Amino acid sequence: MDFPVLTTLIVLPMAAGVAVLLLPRRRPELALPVAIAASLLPLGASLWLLVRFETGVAGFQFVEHVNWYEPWGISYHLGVDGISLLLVVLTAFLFPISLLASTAIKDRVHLYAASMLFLEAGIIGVFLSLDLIVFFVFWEVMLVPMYFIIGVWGGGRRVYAAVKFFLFTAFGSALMLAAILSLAFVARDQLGAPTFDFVQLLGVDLTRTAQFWLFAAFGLSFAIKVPLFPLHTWLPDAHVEAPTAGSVILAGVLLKMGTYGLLRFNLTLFPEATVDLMPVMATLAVIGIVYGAVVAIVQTDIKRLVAYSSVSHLGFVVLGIFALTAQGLQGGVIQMINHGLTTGALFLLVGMIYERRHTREISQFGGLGSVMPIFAGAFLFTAFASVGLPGLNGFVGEFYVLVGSFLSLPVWAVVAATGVVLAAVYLLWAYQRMFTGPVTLEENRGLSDLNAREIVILAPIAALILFLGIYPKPALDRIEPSVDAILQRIEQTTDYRVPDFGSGAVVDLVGEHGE
Amino acid sequence: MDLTVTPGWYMALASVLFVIGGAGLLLRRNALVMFMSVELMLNAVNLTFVAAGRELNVLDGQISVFFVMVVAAAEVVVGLAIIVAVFRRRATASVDELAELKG
Amino acid sequence: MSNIDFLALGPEIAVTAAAVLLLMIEVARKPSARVWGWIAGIGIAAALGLSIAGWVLGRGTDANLYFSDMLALDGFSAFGGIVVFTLTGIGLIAGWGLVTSLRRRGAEFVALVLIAAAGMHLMAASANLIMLFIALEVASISFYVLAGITRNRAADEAALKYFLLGAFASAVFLYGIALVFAATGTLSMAGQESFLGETILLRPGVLLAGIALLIVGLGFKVSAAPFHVWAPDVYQGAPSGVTGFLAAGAKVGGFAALARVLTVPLDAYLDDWAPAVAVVAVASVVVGTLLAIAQDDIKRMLAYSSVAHAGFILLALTAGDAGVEAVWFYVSTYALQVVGAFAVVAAVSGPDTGASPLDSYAGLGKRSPMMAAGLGLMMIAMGGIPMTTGFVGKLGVFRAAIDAGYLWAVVTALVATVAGLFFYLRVIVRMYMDAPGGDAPALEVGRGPAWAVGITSAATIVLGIAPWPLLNMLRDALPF
Amino acid sequence: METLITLALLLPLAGFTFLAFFGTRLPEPWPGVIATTTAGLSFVLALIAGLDVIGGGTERLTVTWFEWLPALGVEASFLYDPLSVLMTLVVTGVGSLIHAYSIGYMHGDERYGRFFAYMNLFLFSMLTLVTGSNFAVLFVGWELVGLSSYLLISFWFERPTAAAAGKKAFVVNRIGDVGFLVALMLIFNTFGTLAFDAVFGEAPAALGTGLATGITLMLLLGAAGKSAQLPLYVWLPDAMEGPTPVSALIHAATMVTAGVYMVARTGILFELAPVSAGVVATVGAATALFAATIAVAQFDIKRVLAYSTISQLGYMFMGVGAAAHVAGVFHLMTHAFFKALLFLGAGSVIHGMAGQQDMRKMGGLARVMPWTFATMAVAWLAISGIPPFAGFWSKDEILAVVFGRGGGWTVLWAIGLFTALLTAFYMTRMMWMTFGGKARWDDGVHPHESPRVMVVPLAVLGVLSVVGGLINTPFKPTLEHFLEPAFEAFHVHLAHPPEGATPWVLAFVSIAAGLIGIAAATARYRSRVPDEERGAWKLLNRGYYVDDAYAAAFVVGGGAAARWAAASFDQKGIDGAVNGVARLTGAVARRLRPLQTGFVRSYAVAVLVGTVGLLAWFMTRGGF
Repeated sequence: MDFPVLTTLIVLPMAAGVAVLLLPRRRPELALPVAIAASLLPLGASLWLLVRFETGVAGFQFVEHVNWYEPWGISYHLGVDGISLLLVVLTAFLFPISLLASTAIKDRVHLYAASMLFLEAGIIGVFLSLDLIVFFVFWEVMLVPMYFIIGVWGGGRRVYAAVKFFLFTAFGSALMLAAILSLAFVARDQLGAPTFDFVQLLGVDLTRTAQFWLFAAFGLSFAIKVPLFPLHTWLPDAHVEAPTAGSVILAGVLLKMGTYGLLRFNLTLFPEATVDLMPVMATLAVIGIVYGAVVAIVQTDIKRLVAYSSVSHLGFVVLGIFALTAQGLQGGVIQMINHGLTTGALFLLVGMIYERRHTREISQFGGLGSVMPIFAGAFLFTAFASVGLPGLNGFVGEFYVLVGSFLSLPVWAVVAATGVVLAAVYLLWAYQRMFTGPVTLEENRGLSDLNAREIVILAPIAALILFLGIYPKPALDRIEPSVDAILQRIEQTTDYRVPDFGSGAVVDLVGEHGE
Repeated sequence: MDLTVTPGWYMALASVLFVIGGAGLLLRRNALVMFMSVELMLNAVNLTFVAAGRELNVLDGQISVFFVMVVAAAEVVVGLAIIVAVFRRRATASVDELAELKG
Repeated sequence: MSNIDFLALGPEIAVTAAAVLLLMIEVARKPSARVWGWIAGIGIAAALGLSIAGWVLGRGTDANLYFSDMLALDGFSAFGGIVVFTLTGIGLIAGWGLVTSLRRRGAEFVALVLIAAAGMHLMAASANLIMLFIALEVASISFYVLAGITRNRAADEAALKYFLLGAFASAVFLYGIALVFAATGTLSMAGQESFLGETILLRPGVLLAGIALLIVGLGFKVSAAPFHVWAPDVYQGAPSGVTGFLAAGAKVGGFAALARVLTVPLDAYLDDWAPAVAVVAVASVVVGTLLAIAQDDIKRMLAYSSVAHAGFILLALTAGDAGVEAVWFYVSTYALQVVGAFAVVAAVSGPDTGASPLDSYAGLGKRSPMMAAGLGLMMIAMGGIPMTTGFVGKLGVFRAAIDAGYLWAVVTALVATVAGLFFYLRVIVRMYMDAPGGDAPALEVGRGPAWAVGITSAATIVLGIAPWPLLNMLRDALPF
Repeated sequence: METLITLALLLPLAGFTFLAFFGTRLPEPWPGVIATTTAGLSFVLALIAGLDVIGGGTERLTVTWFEWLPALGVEASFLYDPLSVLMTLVVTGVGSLIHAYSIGYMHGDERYGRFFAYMNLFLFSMLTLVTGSNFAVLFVGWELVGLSSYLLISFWFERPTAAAAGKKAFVVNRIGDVGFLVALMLIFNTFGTLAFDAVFGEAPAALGTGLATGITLMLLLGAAGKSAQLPLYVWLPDAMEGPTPVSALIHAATMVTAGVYMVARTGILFELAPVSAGVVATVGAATALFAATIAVAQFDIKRVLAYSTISQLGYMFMGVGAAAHVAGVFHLMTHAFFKALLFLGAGSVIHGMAGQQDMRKMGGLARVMPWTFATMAVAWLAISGIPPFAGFWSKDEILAVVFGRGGGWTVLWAIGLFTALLTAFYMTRMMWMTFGGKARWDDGVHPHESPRVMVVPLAVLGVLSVVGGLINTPFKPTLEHFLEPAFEAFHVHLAHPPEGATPWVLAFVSIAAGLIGIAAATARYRSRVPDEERGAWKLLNRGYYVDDAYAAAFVVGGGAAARWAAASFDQKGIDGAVNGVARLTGAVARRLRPLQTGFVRSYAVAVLVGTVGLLAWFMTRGGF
């Protein structure tokens, strides 16, 4: 057996977390540097994975498979494909950065750093698991460190936000667990032995009704995590109350667990239900795009604004996924990465200003552009990436999603396109209120611009934003085969056909794709 | 009219006694009387055992009664001790006075 | 009698002998508490060792019945012994503070614990309904006394309530035994099994009524709704040092008995009792969860939560034989969680006091990181979060119930689990997220609770991540 | 050649990158010099490469850098055909002049380096726009010019109005972009590609009228946003908050003409959708007239020019709508010369007047600023359509083609003609109010001529405004011959002016209109500034209150709706439901608590109830 790099990816941060907890309690200043250094190890491992990953292959690579408890059909089965690869790298990339951005944490730093590292292990585990129970284990266990991060080091209403986050998500997963268990018994009836192995479950035939209910149960859980309208209200609270690093991770990778789940499990395990429910999911996604943006416009708290913008952006991801076209799916996946980078950066920036002024009220700022030019520039750069300016990463995903979803769901795509305007409205208006005009408040006059540490935090993200905007091909090439495989499976198992563009094909704006 | 007293009658009587015992437990406030009701229930069961053993022609029923009686005796010892302890502290044997733990 | 095998009775002999020895030495020499500890420890260790020996010899084999079919030495009873005596040992360590605070009566206390342990193990080992009744009474009567051992107002009230209701439930249970006896003509479970397996009762009414009453009696022991009413008051009133042992012990003994009675003699009537068990299970989960939400004393909260857990475990029994593995896993790991949690309660509120308001946990994360971490872990485990035994236990239970066709019950239970997380999380909120009022001093924690918390935490995590040793073991721990 | 094109594109980008990082540390005038150099070099390189195309050696060059969006078949690739050559030369040529001018104009600004960085970024963006060989790259340029425009409009962001104007420009443009995006989706849906060659090649055979109409109307929405046509023109007047060279380069000469370029580039699609072409022309005519009437009543010199720009862009739309693509692009080019000149002249005036933009406070500047006056006068004649100045030739060709289409187009022609009259009127009004009459300067203002670095570009543009039109006269249509292959390659059929005597008549009519306008304005404004602040003048001055209506509808109305959504619907509705479930659970739990009374006898009742319940269940299973 090859070197178990995937297990290493999960175990490294976990072991690092334990190590941090064991550091002498009298030396709290050690915890964070040790954690940062430790978090570079999984980053290195993920980069190794990225390099060794064989592009152009649809299946899972670096597979590890050990029986966990055979009579129940649970196996420790890990693997990575084009969809999860980038998410893993993104996760490993964002953690050192968020830890580096956590110097404001002074209380119980050990616990904080350990929580972050445990969280990392959990998230990476979610993306790598190919056994539904193992997936569920990571899915659920990562709630605990996140709960602590929000609840202990968060803002004024942190307890409310943390509990809401926890219960909301747990509610979704509860039904998913019932669905997972039911699925295993269907598998037993057909395959002879119960199994939670994703790859084996692909071979199980499900009736249309069964698919519907299982899709609903899985889908609810994932939709809460995404979050899909109208299940999004935990998100603004969690974001606003979480410390900076918590928000970065929450927006950067945690939300992607939901869209990843939809893509990985709902589309492949329940293809018929996917096709049946495609308009429903797309409708919710589009409502989310517009609604999230509209609500974001009038927020007075900059962090809340960015939080609602996530609702809008994740709507694009879901729309892309349920467009069921190659472009839409690729767009959805790359949009996950992009949103992780841009929104992560936005939260970092918000955190930096919060550390200086201890407020996030937009009205408390004004004219910062002349006081903190570098900060203003960084914010504007990120904002434009988020708005979807071509040349920066946000555009690639949005464009793929729009073009891809137009093939199958034209009306939805057109409505979604209006989100492009609204994004510009809420971000640029916020920028206008915070950074332009004269400096209105005395407190803001003496603010210091970004220091070297903060620039080091932002620079790698900015570089990636630019790189993925200009040359996304390396990323897309890795995504493509896996996404195509999903579509092929849907076509093989249902009578759905990916709508083909055709010369002279009249677009039926009513929305019925050509059969 | 057949007036033979079959074991079935004994069992019916036992069930009536059992219910009476249960009703006593529910209706009386005095801990001692309640406990006596429980004893009545146990003895109703004893009657059932004997009747059933007799009907089925196995000795298990009758033997069981001895066990039950021993257990009941042990229960009396501990139960009375607890009741007395409570009585000495609160000067009442009414269980309705004991309602501090609730909710 | 050729089939007498003292190994079957070995653990009981060991702990009972230890109890008797302890009382005699106490009367004669008035030794220090340390001596009680040694005697109890040796007795429990011996019982545990004998249980393990019984496991090695008896697991997996078919009925090994001894003493005229009164006792079984099978994987089920041996495993029950292992759980019960482990639990007793940890429980005593966790509550040792109570022993010392009772002064000379501490010896009584230790002896009662040992005798209760014998009763609990007998509940798992009984192969005859009258034997089971005796076992149950041995355990219960010890429990009544233990609940009231400190003789303060709350403990008195708890003990009396426990006693009156317990006696009532015992009578009901006994009546159930009598009815089953009347219907089958035997008190031997093996006999009943073969009789009911071969005979179709034309008028099963008496038997069915007997089953109903058996379920009531044992449901009372495991505090399933609506027979749970005693639990909150007893948990709260009983001294914290012993509550964990009472709670865990009642669950282990009760479920061992319930599992054996329902799946061995009454297996043929699965279709009749399983729906009833499912309803009781769901009622327990819902009632326990809802009422736990509204509590502000951690012991009451844990009591209601234990009602909910009883419901979860009952769910597995709807699958009959197939669910026993899940029952064992759940009840044994849950017992450890309970003992661990109450060890923290005893450390925070004192082993001899009753009430333990949630507010007194504010800032525990700073006052005693280890106790807070332990209690936090137990809350997370009880909430069913993965990487703890709580999750594996729920997984097994839900698997079994879904397989048996009770998806509706599982879904209800799952939703209740989420609601239940609310109060488990609330404890963590108090410990970590609420600032303690003023400069709360660091909490002095004795070695006993620390060890108890350490052992139970380790077991909860290790068996939560790698449960297969225990699961594999449990496949041999089925009743004959 | 390909390398040259690549370099021409990348030089401004390199300039931007360098200046963005180091611009603030360089002393004046080095950032300006660097930026001007990159712009100038870019022009030279484009010219060399263009000569190859102009010389007929190759009709088109294509440069492909890399595969950008694989699943859409989009490459980062650039097309250098006559149309792009012309656009590139205009952009880099005028751009270089304005860069040079800015060295003087921006003197002393605290963010001097930043300004030139942004200007170079704009150049790069605009070049991407005009050379992109597929819709996606075109869209990249389209958005990036929007970004540059945003950055430059709100360059003086300490002024709240400037910041607001920048945001407004970007947002309004984005509304148009939605149209553009939908068009792209439709195109990809139909053709499976976004490359010009493939799309335009297949379009005549594959595209139905209905679909073509849909695509082109969506493209028009995009174009209307960028080129400030009705109803999306509102951002352009506000965009005058930016530094004047920006107004000249972006909001007059180049960026705003992107819509015209795009319609010309996609000519074949509009040809397949006659309705859309008509709509384009109608929108153009309506905008031309509408904006001209507003320009008549403005007092801010830059706002006059802004509305004038909108109006002139309307002409261009009329032209490309009438399939007179060459005429449209021709007017685009001449307009770039004279309007850039006008703006730079206005900038020179403002510079001289220490920031004063209100024409009522000017007057009599001809004597103090002779060079500025002279060059602006050339531009004034050019825009007024007086031969032989540049504007005459291009505007006249558009009007001639439109007239030649006959039918309803005649109405458009009439509107265009009347607009020409208005144009002459308001430009003359501006010239008189600024340069003629008595000085009405504020105290302490001492107007002076601008430095040489600003005057020289004025002069160059002045020359171009005179002779620029001669490149395409009815007598020698050089430009038409040059551009034709570009349109032929994409199967576009160009519309031509009518033959025979008609053009002559039309030309005289439009010259007459121009002269009438000049005469009327001269009569009214030669000696005084009449009171124009009430009644219809007020209505015109406020632009028919369109801005206020938009503000009421979108900012106030939309804001209220959004606030309702955020506060009531989201917080009270959805989140209220979520919290309601939690609260309900808690309430139920508290209601249940009293059931645990503490009385042992009631506990026994509970046990009894359970027992009876279980017994009842088992009775149903077996009965006695």
